[in-house]
Amino acid sequence: MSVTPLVRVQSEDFDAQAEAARLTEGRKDVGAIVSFTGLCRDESGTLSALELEHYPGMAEAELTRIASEAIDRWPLTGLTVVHRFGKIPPGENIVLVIAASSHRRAAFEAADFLMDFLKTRAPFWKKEHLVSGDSSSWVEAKSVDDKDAERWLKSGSTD
Amino acid sequence: MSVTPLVRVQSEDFDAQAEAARLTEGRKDVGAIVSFTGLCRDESGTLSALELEHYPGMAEAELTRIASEAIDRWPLTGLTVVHRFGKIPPGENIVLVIAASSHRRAAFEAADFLMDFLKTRAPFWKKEHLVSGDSSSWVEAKSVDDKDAERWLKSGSTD
Amino acid sequence: MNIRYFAWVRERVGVEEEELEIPGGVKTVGDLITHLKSLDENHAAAFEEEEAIRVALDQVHVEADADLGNAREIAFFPPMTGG
Amino acid sequence: MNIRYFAWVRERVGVEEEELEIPGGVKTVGDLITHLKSLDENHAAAFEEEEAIRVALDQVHVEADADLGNAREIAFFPPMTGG
Repeated sequence: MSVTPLVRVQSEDFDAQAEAARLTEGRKDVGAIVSFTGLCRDESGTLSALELEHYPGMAEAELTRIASEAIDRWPLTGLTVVHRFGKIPPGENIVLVIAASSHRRAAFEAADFLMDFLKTRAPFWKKEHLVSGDSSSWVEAKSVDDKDAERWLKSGSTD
Repeated sequence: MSVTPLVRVQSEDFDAQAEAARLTEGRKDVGAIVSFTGLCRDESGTLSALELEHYPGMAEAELTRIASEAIDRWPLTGLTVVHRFGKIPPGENIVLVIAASSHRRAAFEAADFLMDFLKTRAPFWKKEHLVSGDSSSWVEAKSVDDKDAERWLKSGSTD
Repeated sequence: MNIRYFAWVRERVGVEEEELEIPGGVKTVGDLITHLKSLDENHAAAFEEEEAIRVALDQVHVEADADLGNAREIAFFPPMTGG
Repeated sequence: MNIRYFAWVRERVGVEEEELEIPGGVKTVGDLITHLKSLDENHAAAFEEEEAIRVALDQVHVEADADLGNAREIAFFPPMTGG
């Protein structure tokens, strides 16, 4: 009874509550749901929007590969990944990951793992558009994201 | 600008979506929300309900102490903990933890930390009531929960 | 002093709470447990597995060697199983 | 072969995708990058920081030493910044 991840890449916003409900409805074996929501943030008040470019086809394929690896590594009852593309103003949702399991540790680790690899392997790129109208610029990848992803390689040699 | 945790102990169900919305509305500095929902589960079909006994007053106080420690340890923008008491049938919610931060690692770690300490330090006790009507029994504490909580002590010596 | 019991400790003692005069020689939580065990069979049964008992003094977790001080309330209960 | 570009690689090359005949001597991803750089100034500018370029062959991540094989599509892009 293998779990199939639900992966969606879309421009419209998502409903985290509805996605979580989908993983529990009609079943009594789910003890833990960990949900991660990533939002467009702007502490300085200078950002008008993030524009998310993606590689159609590969975005879905790569997210499905990462999700399938999470399902292989942890005993999950369900796993959902939704990533938006297009222009997203500050305060709006960008990405949703929900991991469901009988036990909380599996749900926490799977959601954490998924976000780390999504950041470094899923083909999405952010461009910043400023309120001032000044030339927009591509967000640079952070080395801390690579380090976050590497955490899972150290403990992954038994798979 | 210190963050005050929102802690509630109640018999009625909670609305995870509304609680998450409360942590983001009207602000643009939240980049990550990690939400944990713990549910009553029953894989064998023998459980009629879990009955959660709690220590009124201390339950709120201890959850607030754990939440305040999380706020001291991680740069959070908000933190919410809701724990139910009374009879809870399989499939229903028991506990909700939501951590919001500018960055995802802080949100993940704070929610994970909170659940680990909630399990071992918040004064709640579960009693299993069976479908068969046989005598109900108290759930025993798991040593794995102590080990989960100890993970945070090793790295906490710098506080 | 107000003494409260929870979960199976409560069931074994037979009451949710009780108000007791603390004898002069009882200084610590451990002393109080020894005193309570001497009261009757129910208390003795509740504290039989003494290492399994957790204690809160004025709603804060403490160990058995904690001083009772001026605490108004003490609670005894098994390891917690919430969450 | 269908060649696709994303983010600032796309902006520097000036097109989203292009269909190119691969010369006989071009066997690996690295060979193809060398060939593309020789095409014009735009391509040269796009691949200037060669270590910053990520590659996907038929929508799967590969390294520069990967064989082009029978792949129908190759994509070049900067390190990813989604999530």
